[in-house]
Amino acid sequence: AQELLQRMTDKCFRKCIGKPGGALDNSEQVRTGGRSGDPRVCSLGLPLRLCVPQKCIAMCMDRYMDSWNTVSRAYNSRLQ
Amino acid sequence: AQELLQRMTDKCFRKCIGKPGGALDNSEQVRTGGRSGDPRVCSLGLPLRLCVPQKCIAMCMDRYMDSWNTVSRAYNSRLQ
Amino acid sequence: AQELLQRMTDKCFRKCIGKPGGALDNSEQVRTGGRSGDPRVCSLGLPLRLCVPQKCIAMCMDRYMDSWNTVSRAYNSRLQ
Amino acid sequence: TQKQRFQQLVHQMTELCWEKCMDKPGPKLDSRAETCFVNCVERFIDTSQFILNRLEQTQKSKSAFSESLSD
Amino acid sequence: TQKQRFQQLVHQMTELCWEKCMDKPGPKLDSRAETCFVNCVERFIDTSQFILNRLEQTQKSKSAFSESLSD
Amino acid sequence: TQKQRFQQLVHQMTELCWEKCMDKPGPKLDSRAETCFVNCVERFIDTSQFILNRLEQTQKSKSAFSESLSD
Repeated sequence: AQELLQRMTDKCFRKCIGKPGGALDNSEQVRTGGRSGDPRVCSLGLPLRLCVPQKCIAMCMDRYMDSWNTVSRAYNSRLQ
Repeated sequence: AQELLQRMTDKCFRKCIGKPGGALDNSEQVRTGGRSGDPRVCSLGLPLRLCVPQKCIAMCMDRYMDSWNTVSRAYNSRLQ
Repeated sequence: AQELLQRMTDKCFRKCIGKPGGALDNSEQVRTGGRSGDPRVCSLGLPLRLCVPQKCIAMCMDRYMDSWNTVSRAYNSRLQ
Repeated sequence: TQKQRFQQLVHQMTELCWEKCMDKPGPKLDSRAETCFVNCVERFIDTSQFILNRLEQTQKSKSAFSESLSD
Repeated sequence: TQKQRFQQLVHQMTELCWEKCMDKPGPKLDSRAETCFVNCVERFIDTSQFILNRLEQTQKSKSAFSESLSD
Repeated sequence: TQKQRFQQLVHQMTELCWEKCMDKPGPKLDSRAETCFVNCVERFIDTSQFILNRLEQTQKSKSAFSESLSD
């Protein structure tokens, strides 16, 4: 489970956050003040963990699970 | 040996099968029916394991071994 | 420390030596004779370990350490 | 140990954010790159937490996937 | 154990085939992507078996390489 | 062991130099590719040694970074 979680987080972070090789774009710099210990502000007034692009990450998670299941079934049927 | 095999399989799969970031192209979708447990058909009538682009994989294997040997020799001579 | 060293070497080698996916260019082929055990010649007459693009690697090391420290602080302040 | 897990995660985030934030290493870490690293860490932790929370909520309990989760 | 090796290989194939088959994750796994994943697994196993068989046949026994194989 | 560390480093260098030197594997390892591999190994070892030497010289002893170095 730990490994699956790590791989999924890595993949969905890459797919949903910022651009490969470039800086995070404006729409992703709404979170500030994190280093000084101040209460953090999210531009949409949502709780902290909702400041990420939720829809993208949720779809990415579901597709990663679908992929894992598809690969698992295909490998299983090949083994028989 | 296990690690060498894994690395070689990964590298030669990437070099010889499909395109990075895209779907597998038509010429590589000849294998079907694998999930239902049916006997699989290979369009060229070859045994199962021969349905991959053999020539590309064989060359890739040989070059990977050559590379491993070249690196090993270069590192060895540097250590002396 | 070992892991940090490995990651830094990998990153700075990729940034400073040769071109991704291509051959090493001319300016980097000054080192020769390494395989035969002969004394190696560096075109600039520098000691062996100085034949690499020192300035690039030194900056890369410093920036990697800065990055490690920045990430470490940001993560720490988030944990509190 | 706790310290090892902290350092392991710092290694992972440094590697990931290095790809995102560092194009060509220059003579110093400029403020734009530093902001990018801080944002990158914050977003990574946000993403991890969002994924963890959502996994706990959904608990798709019948799939081969969730069997693997319960190891 | 057998189950761990199975899961390890599923992790590896999922990662490799994700790169090949998943451009932008959409609201569902469409049939084109599903076919791509199934083909990807089949080809990966074909490739592994071809490599294993060929290695056994050639047995280039004099190289440093094959010494490493016999560890 | 010593032999394992040697092989581990050969694996790493082969992987890294494969990316740099091998575009499309051909019927044989041509001399251009072989030169590239040898140069790649030499430069990698040069880079490692340069980094090690410089780390020892600088010993930036007050940072969180160097604490991790002293584990």
